[in-house]
Amino acid sequence: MKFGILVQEGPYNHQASDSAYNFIQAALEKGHEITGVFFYNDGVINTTKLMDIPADDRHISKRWSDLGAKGIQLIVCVAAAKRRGINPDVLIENARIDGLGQLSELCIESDRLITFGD
Amino acid sequence: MKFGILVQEGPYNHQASDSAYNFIQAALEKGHEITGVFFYNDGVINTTKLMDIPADDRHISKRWSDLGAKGIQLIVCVAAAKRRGINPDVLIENARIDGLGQLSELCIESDRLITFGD
Amino acid sequence: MLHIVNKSPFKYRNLDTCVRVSEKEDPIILIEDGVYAALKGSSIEGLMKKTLEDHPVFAIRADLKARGIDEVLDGIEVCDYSCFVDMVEKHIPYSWL
Amino acid sequence: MLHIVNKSPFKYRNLDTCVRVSEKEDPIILIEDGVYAALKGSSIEGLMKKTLEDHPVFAIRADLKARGIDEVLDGIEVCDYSCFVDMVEKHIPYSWL
Amino acid sequence: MFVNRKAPHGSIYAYEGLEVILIFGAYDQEISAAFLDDAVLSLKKGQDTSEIGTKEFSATFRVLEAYGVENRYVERESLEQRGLTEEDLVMDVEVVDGATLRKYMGEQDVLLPF
Amino acid sequence: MFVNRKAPHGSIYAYEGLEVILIFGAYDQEISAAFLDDAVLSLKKGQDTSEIGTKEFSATFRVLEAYGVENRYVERESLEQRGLTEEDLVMDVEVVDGATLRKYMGEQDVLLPF
Repeated sequence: MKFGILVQEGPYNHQASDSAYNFIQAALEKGHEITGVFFYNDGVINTTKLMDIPADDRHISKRWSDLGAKGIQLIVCVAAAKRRGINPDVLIENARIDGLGQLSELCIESDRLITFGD
Repeated sequence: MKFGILVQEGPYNHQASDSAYNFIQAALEKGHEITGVFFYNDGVINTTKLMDIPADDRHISKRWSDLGAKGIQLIVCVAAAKRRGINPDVLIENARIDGLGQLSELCIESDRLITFGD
Repeated sequence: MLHIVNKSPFKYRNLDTCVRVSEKEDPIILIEDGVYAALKGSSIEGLMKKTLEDHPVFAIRADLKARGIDEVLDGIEVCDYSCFVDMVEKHIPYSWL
Repeated sequence: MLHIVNKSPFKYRNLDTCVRVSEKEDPIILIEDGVYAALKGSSIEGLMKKTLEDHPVFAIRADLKARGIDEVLDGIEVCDYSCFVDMVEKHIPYSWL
Repeated sequence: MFVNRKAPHGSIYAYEGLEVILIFGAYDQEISAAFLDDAVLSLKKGQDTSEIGTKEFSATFRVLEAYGVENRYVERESLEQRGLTEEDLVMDVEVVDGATLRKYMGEQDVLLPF
Repeated sequence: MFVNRKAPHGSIYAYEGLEVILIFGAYDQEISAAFLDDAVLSLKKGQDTSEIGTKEFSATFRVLEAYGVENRYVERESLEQRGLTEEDLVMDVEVVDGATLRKYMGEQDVLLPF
């Protein structure tokens, strides 16, 4: 089945980002397709490459980028990103900044859209 | 009287940042001293200079920077900043990244410490 | 001690603990979404009336105005940011986040 | 329809509305801080027991473990991420954020 | 369907949620919006954020119909709990009880929470 | 005094709050920490976050005494509401009722919420 994912909260501050990641891993293991991850609200902060994380903790933005490298599209809402200082210069690899229309596309392409937030 | 301010939430996403700013303005108008503003948790995101805000909305990080230019110290917690991709390269003018010990100093120097968060 | 409440009482159970951990006459100030506690005829009116028996309760004018509340529950005092500053000057504040 | 609840019932009034706006037999899955609703002997045990009469209720094992909850309220089914995925496959999900 | 539950101004979800509704409306999909819990407060008449400095957007709800959001529901108990009636709202809505709202939610392919 | 009210893991406040307590302790101030509402859940024994991937930190509370945090209070009703007793907690605390906690809070110069 095709799952689309909406992430509404920033990394570390809320568990939403971790739950979304764990859900995606479990879905992939079961052979499902992830149509894309859309980052909205503070969720856009997941995609900064400037995070500097101690070795004993998970590196959330790197984890997303690795998922993007596997071909899962990572879409960062441009309007939400601008408000929070996320721009192409600080964006992780394998993600793209795009419009809210892409969330609409994601809803259409997916059998299920599941939201992780606060 | 000497007021210290702790901001725990990011800009736009929560009103905390706006309330802190409005409180500071009112305190200054009444002749009080602001010993400093400490940004912790998602509050560190207030201090990115990469925000790109439409002309019809307040520019939150610019507003903080202007307050710093008036001599009010703006302190950004280094540990919290690293988790959220805030570093010296993207930091607004008139703010500094420093350790949590500075929050301890702020508590000692201030007659009142007031927290704005979620 | 000054109790600062910034949460909607319809979504959060904050106010309950605030009232439990407070002394008679401690002032409570409603800010941000906390001012929704000042709505008339709401389901938490009973809790607020009980709170008002023991505590002076204030609500920030700018936050009430932002939320379209022009009539507040009897006994709640409308207060601007300047009076908020005065209250923090008089009392040690605690924010019930 | 699958109801996803990620909030502590001690802090938020979320669960009340979730139960009001749901159909008998709609499954409810507790994730993140939502799993605190599975605590035994808590003040919301009554609400949960009533909920369990009308709904199958699940709680994510990883979230329970993270929070040190090794015994859950009778009737709540412990479920891993794989079963969470299965449930979203079967039902349209709504997150009660 | 957009299922809104959060209050305006204290956090940005209500506002950024409205931005999504408008974009989806522009994309010409058949969409509906439900307001329950604190989201009914977003629809309250007479909001003026000038003194707190945040963006005011309650007036924008009035354009939802023009944007193709034909189904606009408000849950009755959420209104009553806040001491509000239909007359207090900035736009025309259908006031429904929880069971009816659940029925409408059950007819949707996607439920987006804001 | 640190007045903690938030649950661990679902959000970072409990963890980043603990980091502040440890630093303040290192700065050799006389500090105390109170736990009420969902913050009592931070002190619950047996937490293991390995499967959700977030940092586990409940064990760190045990060092608070060594860090000079001599006064550690837990509000009784918060414990009871969650079906917990003192035996369920990872560190020694003084269990107090709301009125007593209020008295202690009233003796402080600074009240930091996490």
